[in-house]
Amino acid sequence: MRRFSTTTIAQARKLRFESLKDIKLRAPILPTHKNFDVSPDHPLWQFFPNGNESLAYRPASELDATSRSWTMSELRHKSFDDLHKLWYVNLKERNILAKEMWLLKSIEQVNMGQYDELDAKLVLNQKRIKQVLLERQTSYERVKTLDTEVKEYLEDFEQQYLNANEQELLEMNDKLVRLQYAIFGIQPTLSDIQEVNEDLVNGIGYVGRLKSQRYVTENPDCGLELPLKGIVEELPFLFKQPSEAVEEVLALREQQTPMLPKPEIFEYLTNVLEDLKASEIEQDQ
Amino acid sequence: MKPSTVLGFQSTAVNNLRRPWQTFKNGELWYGLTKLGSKRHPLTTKQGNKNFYKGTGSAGMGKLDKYGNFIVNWSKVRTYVVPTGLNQTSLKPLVSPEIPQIESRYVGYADGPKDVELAWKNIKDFIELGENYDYKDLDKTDYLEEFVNPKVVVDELPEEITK
Amino acid sequence: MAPMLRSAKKMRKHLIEQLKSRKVEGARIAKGFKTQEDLISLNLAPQVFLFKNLFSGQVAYSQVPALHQDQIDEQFTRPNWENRKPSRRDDLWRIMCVANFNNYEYAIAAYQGLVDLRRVRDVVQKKEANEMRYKNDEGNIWYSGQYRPIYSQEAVADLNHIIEEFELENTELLWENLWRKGDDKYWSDLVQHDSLPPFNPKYQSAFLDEIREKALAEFQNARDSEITETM
Amino acid sequence: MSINHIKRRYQKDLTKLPKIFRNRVVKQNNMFTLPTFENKLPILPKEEYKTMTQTGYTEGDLVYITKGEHKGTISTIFRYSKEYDGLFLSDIIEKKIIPKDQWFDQQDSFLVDYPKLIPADSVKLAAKDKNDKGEDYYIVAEEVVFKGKYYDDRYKKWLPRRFVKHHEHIEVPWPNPPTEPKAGELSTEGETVFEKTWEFQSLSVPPFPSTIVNELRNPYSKHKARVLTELQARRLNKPTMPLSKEQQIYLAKKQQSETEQPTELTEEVQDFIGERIANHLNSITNPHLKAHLDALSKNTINH
Repeated sequence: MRRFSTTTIAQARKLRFESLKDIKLRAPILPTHKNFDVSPDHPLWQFFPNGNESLAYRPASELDATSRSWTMSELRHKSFDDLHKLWYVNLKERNILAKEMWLLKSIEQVNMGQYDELDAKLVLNQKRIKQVLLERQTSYERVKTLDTEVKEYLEDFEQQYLNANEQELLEMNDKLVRLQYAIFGIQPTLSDIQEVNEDLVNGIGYVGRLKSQRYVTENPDCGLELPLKGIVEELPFLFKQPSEAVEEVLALREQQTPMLPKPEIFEYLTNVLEDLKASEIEQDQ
Repeated sequence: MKPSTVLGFQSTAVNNLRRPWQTFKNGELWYGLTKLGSKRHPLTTKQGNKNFYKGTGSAGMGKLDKYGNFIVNWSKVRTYVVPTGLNQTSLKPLVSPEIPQIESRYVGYADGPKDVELAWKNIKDFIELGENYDYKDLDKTDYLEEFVNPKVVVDELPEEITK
Repeated sequence: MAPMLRSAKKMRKHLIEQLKSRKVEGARIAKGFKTQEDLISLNLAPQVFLFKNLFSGQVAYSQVPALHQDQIDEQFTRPNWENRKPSRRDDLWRIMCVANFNNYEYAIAAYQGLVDLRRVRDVVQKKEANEMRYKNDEGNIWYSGQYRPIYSQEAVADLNHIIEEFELENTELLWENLWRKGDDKYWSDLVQHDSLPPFNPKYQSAFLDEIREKALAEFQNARDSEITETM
Repeated sequence: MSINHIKRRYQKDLTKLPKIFRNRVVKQNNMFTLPTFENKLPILPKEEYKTMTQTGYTEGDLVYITKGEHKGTISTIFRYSKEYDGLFLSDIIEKKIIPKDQWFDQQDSFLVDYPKLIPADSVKLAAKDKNDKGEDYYIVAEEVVFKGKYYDDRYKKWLPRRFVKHHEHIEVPWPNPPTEPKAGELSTEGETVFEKTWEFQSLSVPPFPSTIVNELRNPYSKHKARVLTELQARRLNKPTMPLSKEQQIYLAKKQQSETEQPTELTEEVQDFIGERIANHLNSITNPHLKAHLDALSKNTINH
């Protein structure tokens, strides 16, 4: 703590320069960065190749001149998450290069060919990443238009499924799970289903019809009259064993639940899926 | 008929050449060093007249209220979605030259990787065979990746592909 | 509406004039040299404020937390192309350092000393001062745009010079950024260093006023405790 | 937009100037410099850069010089300069002057040996072989053709096979690459490169979040096919004006009269026409004309 004294002033002390001519001026005091610390985790260190241990810039001879860009074939194997990461990795490296180039420009270094070349490789990477994603989008949009082919395939599959014997049925069930995802976008586990859309409704209809028909032909005495009536009766077949589902449907028919009108299907499905998810979480606990 | 020789008595060959061009006082051409080449570059912030506002594309993320405080409109603030696990990834911006480059060939698919038939075949393969349906051991095929349309008869393929 | 009284009209005119002069010449409180009595009567603490010009890097000294045109006229007497007379615009003067002194005598001595040293650098020992300055390739003071960092470095050296020359003990320096302080080897035990709390430059004058109030309260506390000690 | 892009925009681009003018600018630029490293070859625009498979040769190949000072010599390619479409050959060297302030370490003369840039059009690919007796001989290819592809482990990629045109039994193999491929600090490791993390599985689930599509395709592109909204269509088409009662009656009448056009001749009209023709024929007195008309009347028109 500082100590003040208002009264005691050393009387002998001079508090004014006597002669300006005799003053010996002091040299300017340069600022220094030693007076403060910078955290090694400071985000701005990401603009340097080796974090807080790097120099201001890499000389051209230390740049990586041998590596090549990613090829399209390699990028086509990568998932969106990987491409997204790769994009950011490229971006960060380009930022480092850009920083170095500005610095070199400010110290009037003209020859920046090697930096340019490395940057061009990274730009090529980014262009290719965009191109790969665009290819995927295009083929996705195109394959969505194949209505007749999909319809034919589904009918074929239905025949195969109904005519399969006991041993084949296991394999067919696996295929059906994949088909749900491939054509209707229904994830194999309940908790992964995020969105209720038309594909989901169609998929539930298809699966319900398929499984119920198979069950009824195997057990003609079960007392279930086909076809199923609406989404309420089809939904149990998606995640339950056919026998359980049939019991549920029969119970529903005893209660004489009316068929759901079309505009209410989406709302009904979202509610039911939420309930199912909640009950699953409860069971886990 | 216009007496063009009379009217044009002042114009020298140089003046005629320079006619549509303004010059600086020292005779340098206004539009640049040459009359040739490109000069239609985008304007910078320092060019244009008093109505020209270029900005940096970064404005408009909020407004000043009557007290001079800036109210940020968060729906206009740019967000950058950084992928999770960016620091843990082993992906690097470039590829080692020691790693062989894959040669991809699309036989019978006119549009290559964008082809509908290929996409539909992939979906069917996925249903029938499960995940990893088109696994190829690239070491054994000398890093050749072939996508052959089953509709194409193998005998009709050009020689270099069968080789 | 009732007609305006003549005296009210006069008052109004006077006020407008004052506002105009505030705009043109700066804070009236900073006008003229302040003696100890002035400082006490104006509720000012024993302080010296060092303002740095963001445009040119020059530094202006003040006894009060504000600047007046007269101070600029006094402190920049020999303008040339390298050391122009700076503008008085408020937004260009950013606080660089606040020096809290032990008592009013010290504060006044420090201010006078700083102004004297400025005069020495600009007029009396111009050549010697210029020799110590960092030059560019053309032999002129190093600059980028209009900015010459040497002036703020000289001001720091002068502040150091004053404190050690007059032995102003119990001085506290509040820096806007500690890196300006320079190496510790230059500073003796007479001084304690600290940094100013972060502030919004838009409200610099209000912030400096708070600093003044705080210093004044501290000073008065110390004086009270001293009085009780002596009694 | 990186500094590179911005920089290039304001750089003087020689390749955009016409050729005659380009030479003049080059000359102007070289006016005050020492004749050290100036090139007489024009700089190519970036689109005209050639790759290894377009030129037909690469670094390490033998070439035969067909024109100029060094005509007839065979030498190996040291470096191919795509900017000038020229070659630096290992044996073709010229002396260049270097000013003293640009001397490198251990240089003691103003003159330095430097590979000469030889334009690509004065060079043909050559190859060395041994005949039956074991003597060396050279082949020079006027042109090169590519046939088939193979995996080259030295280059770590697929390369086309190279043959001499019109003598397609002669294959000229690619030379060894000048340097061994070596990983740098930005190189990804092997397994991560080949790791497969995506395959096409579903036609219902989009391959990536739909918000990204607009970043890949320009939603405001002028080349994009667009659909007009109903409002826009109504604005662009002119409306049908309502008709007054008189106009409606007039139009209805007009339409009716147009529809009531007689299609077949009535009997009265037929009789009238027949009578007129008969009268006319009876009034003919010239026997030749009568005989001619009789002959004509015997010919029936066959449809």
